[in-house]
Amino acid sequence: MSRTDTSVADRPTGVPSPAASRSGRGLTERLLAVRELSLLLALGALILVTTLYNDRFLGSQSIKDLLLGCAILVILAAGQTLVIVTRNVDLSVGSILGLVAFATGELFLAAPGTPWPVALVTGVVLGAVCGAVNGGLIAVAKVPALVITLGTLYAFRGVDYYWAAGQQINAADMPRSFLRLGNQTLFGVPVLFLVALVVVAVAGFYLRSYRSGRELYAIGSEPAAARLSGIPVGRRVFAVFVASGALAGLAGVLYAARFGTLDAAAGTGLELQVVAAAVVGGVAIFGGSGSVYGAALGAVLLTTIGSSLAVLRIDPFWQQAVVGALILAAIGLDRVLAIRTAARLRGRSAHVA
Amino acid sequence: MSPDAGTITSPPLLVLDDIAKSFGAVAALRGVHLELHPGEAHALVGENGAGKSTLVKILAGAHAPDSGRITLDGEPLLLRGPADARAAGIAVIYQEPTLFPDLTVAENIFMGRQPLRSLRRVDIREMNRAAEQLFARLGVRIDPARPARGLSIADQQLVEIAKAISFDARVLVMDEPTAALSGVEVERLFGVARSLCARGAAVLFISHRFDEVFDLCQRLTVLRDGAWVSSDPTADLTVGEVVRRMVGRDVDSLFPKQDTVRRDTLLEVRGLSRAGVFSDVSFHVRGGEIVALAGLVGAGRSEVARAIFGIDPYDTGEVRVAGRVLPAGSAAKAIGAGLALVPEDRRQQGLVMELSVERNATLVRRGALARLGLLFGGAERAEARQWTRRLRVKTSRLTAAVGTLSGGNQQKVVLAKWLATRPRVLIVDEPTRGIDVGTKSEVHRLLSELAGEGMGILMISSELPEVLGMADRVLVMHEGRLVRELSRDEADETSVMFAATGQGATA
Amino acid sequence: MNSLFRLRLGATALTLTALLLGTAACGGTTRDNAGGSQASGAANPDAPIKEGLKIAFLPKQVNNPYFTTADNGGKEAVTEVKGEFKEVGPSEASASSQVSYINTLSQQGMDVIVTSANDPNAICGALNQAKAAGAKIVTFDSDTKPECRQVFVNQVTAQGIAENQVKLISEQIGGEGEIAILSATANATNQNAWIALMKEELKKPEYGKVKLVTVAYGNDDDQKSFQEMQGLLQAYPNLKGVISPTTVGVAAAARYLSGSQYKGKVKLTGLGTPNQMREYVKDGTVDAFALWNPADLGYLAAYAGAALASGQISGAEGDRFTAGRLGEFTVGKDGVVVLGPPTVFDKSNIDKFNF
Amino acid sequence: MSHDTLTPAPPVAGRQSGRLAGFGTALGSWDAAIVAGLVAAVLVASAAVPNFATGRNAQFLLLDLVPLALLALPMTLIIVTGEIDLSVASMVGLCSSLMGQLWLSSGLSLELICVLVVLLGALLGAVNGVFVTGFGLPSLAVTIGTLALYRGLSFVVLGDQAVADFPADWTAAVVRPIPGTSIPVMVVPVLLLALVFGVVLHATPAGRALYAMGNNSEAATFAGVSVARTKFWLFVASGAVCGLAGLFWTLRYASARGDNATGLELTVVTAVLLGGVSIFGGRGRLLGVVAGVLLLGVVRNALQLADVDANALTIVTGTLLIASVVLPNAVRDIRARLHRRRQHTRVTAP
Repeated sequence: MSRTDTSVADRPTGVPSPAASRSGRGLTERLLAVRELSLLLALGALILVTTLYNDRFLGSQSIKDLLLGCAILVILAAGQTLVIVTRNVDLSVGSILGLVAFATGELFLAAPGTPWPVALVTGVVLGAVCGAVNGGLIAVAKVPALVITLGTLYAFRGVDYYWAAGQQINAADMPRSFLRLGNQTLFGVPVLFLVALVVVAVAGFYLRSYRSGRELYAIGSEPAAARLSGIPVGRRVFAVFVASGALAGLAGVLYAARFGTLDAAAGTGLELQVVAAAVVGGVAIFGGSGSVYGAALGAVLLTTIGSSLAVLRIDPFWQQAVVGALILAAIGLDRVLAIRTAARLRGRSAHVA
Repeated sequence: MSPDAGTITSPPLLVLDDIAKSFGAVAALRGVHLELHPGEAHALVGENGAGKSTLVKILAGAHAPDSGRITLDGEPLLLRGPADARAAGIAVIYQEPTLFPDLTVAENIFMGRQPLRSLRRVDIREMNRAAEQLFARLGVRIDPARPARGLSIADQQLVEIAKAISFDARVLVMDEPTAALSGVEVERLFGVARSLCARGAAVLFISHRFDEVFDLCQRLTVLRDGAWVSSDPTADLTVGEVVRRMVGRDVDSLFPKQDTVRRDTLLEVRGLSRAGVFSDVSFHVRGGEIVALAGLVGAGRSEVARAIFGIDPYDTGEVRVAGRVLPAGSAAKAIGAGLALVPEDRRQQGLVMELSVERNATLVRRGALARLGLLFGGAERAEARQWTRRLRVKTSRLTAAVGTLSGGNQQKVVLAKWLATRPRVLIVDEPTRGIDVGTKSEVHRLLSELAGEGMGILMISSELPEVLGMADRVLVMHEGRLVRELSRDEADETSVMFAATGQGATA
Repeated sequence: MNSLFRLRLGATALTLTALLLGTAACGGTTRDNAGGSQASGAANPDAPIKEGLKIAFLPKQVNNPYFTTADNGGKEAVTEVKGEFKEVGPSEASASSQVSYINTLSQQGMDVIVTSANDPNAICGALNQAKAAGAKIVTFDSDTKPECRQVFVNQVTAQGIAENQVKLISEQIGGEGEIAILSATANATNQNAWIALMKEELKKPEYGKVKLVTVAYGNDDDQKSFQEMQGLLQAYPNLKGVISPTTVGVAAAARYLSGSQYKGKVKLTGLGTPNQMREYVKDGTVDAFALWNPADLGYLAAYAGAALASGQISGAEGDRFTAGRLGEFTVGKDGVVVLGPPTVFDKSNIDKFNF
Repeated sequence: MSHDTLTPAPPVAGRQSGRLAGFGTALGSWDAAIVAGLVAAVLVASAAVPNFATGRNAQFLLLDLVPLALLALPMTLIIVTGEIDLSVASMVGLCSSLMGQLWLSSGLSLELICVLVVLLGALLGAVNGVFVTGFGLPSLAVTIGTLALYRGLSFVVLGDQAVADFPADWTAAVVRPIPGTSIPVMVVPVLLLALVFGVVLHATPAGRALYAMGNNSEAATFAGVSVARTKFWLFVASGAVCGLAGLFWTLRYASARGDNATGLELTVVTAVLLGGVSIFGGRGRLLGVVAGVLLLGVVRNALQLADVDANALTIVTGTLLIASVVLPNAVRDIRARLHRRRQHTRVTAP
């Protein structure tokens, strides 16, 4: 036939030098490590400045407060990372947290003798159900998660309000053993923070070392290719939303334990902080890269900023502005890094035209 | 390879029987029958749009056939998704690489099948080692631990191939895998395919390169317009016969370029360079002539066109249109100066598939058609009607989404869109890729006519006969440089090929 | 290129149009205070309370337990006067949605609208329209500008709060040391009035050794208040006591203290509900705090509304009316009715209350 | 085969044609459906809800919708190009508190302040635009960032105070009805702006470019559209309109505060999506959006008048949003499935 591709003929195959090849080993991982390291540095600098201003900031009480304060955000950020890595987003976590926290209180009101592990499991299951609603709608509608979870952000909160009808649940309504969970320490570390650590470790380990975890990155990196390589994209995304919901549920129960006073507004607006924590922590908003550890560090950083501002007696209104600026800085930095990495990788490609 | 090449004795491994698939109102495949035997390399050929890729997608489980049966080893095979195909031992190398840019090369290869160690953890070290082994088998060196982002097209294709051979496939489907590969790499790939065949697997090979087809395959199936035409041993066929079956008629009178009067220089490119992409490209195009830009895929031809047209920036050099310097980096200014670019990728660059024929045809002229800054449908419709008639675009209505048209008619809409701007210089990048033979000759006639009217035409084409048939002059690029300029008389298959592969001195 | 130019032209034109629209209204207006006037008709103290009055409660938000309690008190009163009770309100405490509800209520021909303002000014226009449509306006808890309502039912006089809170903290810290205030939001009218008066009160000789070091704002947000409390204790190592005259703030502060090393060492008082604070009073974090009874507040507001709608009072100073079980009240200056001094809760009496 | 050059469509070219056509029709009818839904909602509410069909209620309803309608206009264009601006409500808040601060302390005339505030809005939008188009960052992430940043700044500017002493004739002017009617005067500029945006979107070269880049920005670039700069100016326009909305908000409620219009961005996005604009970009009409805004307003107002709990309203808003994206897709899917089944039976019929 008349169609002969002119590119049939030979052309030399560029072979990269072994040195270049070795230097590339684990480049992705090193980049991530850089991100986590820079977060740690920022955190360190922040703590240092604040401590110089007021040395109580590094007191054991203060550290305990910090750890306690960030635990819930860390858990939510871990869940959010799972979602964002697949190129989705879950804006309904704040509402799920509120709903579950209130439900936990209601559970104790209805059945005062309930042991706290039962409440914990109930909360996680309720959260998972909410997550399943999100996941199901996304699967059915094939619409960006942003829109669906924006809708359920309203809907779950509405259900929560409707149920609560202005009622408040107080610490006295909940068993002491449960409340202790919220403030107790183990070897000087708040139990809540330990729970968060476990969640982060498990989620991080899962994302890094398990096939299905790696598939989440694949889905976020290139959804069409993921489908073609036989990854059950729909099922994984659904599962991820269930997991995010379940973690929001866990966070809701812990919220109830920590704060003791519950009304239907618990966790309002939290979704923004959670997304901010993940983005600041280096999770790419368009999926495919980022780690739970980074997101957790992002959450710790955001919480610490809040506490620092209070200690430095800076107008708390600056806090929100700082969070916004931080998000912009983080995504801007990511962009710069991505461009530079891409340039370097192009340079090292084996076949340069 | 197999001793009894061409004569099939074993029972078929995989049978596709009476497969039909439609997209909307368009039938992509109807009544297709295909048998793959163990140890056989089977070629699937057909024009672009004949339904090959659809068939591949069906085998891969990405599309479900509307009707028909697939059997594997005589058992009915139900493919509900790519996972099922994989489980059945069907591996597919796609025409366009489908990699995960954020993941490492090794992970791309082993996604979903990563080697495990204790606690069912992914064994990264083992995975990298296995990937290195695969690359060794293919005779290439790609760092398995680097991310796939930034790999050249050829390397991406090699990763795809490594992926496909990494699990012992019983059926290996290769959809034009060699387009971006060098000869050495192609040979190694064929070596791997042959060893798979020797172990009783079947290979389905899709390619436009007949030398490769006849080199590798024992049998050959021809598709035309979504329908099965023939399946024969390659030994019984000639290239000419296969082409006749593909297009359904003789192909001689395809390139009717007439001689025209050469006029003034309309486009002049001097010392154009862009780091890492192309360097020091200089040439000119005069009114009335068709200048072909030939070269291998990846030689930088489209990139030069993009830079001239202001899509991409360039580092140094200068572009003049009709003697006046064209500012860099603005397509709008290029259009204003009288340039038009019919891009390489019609779906992504040439057309907005979701918009109507009318909107697409008048998209560039939207400013010129406005009265007092306002556009009400009338002017656009009239303009679109005029040009679609002139180019004989076949569409039910001008308001139909352009995506519903056939490839040839889509290309005509792209041409209509640019001709409507009445350009001085028309740059066409692969103007007949993926369109049917009839439309192809129509496009060629049109280009010839336009040159006759005094337009300067720069044609990028990978189809050598098209280049040789149409061009007054042939410019050949190799690895980002313009290496040869050949007159119509000098240009033949050998001289162009030699220059394109960097062996210019001998031409 | 053309289109870009046009778009930019469009954007510019748009901005200009916008500016024109903005400026068209009138010329050269500068800051200049305009005063309001308050009209009050004659009242007939002997007029009977009408039956079947449509009385609507519009709290700051419907999901706030404090307002739920207050509204329930209102409901009790409305039932007593054989009226129709209704509670509506936004799910978030914003003035704009309150305006929308006021409009709805005036559409529905309510006789009385009892509201607690999210913003003293923002809902004025709507209230005036409702008044013009025949509704009587009573505010409670948080007032609007006086000219926008007939009666404001104040839980307690600002003076009363200030005296009470300063006295409580001074007693608890033993009459000397640094104290801080953890407030709600800085534009909460009542909070600011109280804080100003507390500062006055602290100038009295008996509080000479009590020093107010700062005012922090927890935005009536639990977590924010919690963090602010934490920040206060770190920023001021010599802090002896904290006053948090807001129910959200005091509960968060108490929770922080009860789980910290400062428990029992730093004193906390403020305005809180017994249900929220019971825990912390019993575990020794908090000695005593105060609050009015929100149910009584709502109850009184409902009666004031009924009295207005029946013509018993007009909102003028000196008008008198009877509010069911709470007895007789007199309208003070600017149409303010005061519920009474706050109740102090401590270990001894806290179990007698449930709200 | 004949030499007929106008060969009928070879099969593969129509790869997505069925879906595309189906989608097109579904959305085309969505436009009509939303208008029909609006008419139905008004009729039902008039019949079933007391006090709904009154002039005064119309006035309240329309006044409440002014900021929403204003913000929905540029948002429509932005979403059509495939971007999103979540910072609109924060820009309204920042413009409002700046207006308050200027009025409080600068001594400038209110006219000048209004001008400055609109310019500030445009500047804030330009910051979004620079981040999105200059640095090539996803608008979703950028505007979530500026959502927090601008809201934070709006509190920083005014602290927690509220500035309320705007001249009464100004505050009265914005709520006044057109003499002899119960339609608020402010509806006129909103309609004018809607007309401007409608014309830009549907009847100018720029509008054609917006649809093109929303569907396929690469193809738009090849057609000479300056995608980045066009988007930049859209964000600027969005900011300027937010400035206007900030002015209106401040004057209508006679109160400049940092928390003005908090959370409005969600309602705006809801209204725009409800109006049939595709979140993927490239599809939707301004008429549908105006109808969507009105529908949202009518439903809320009617439910409020019918004494439905505010919390139920929250649920209704969320459900409307989900339904507005799920329904067209579900309809499309069902159509595609029916179509396939028809084809299937045709093919396999003996």
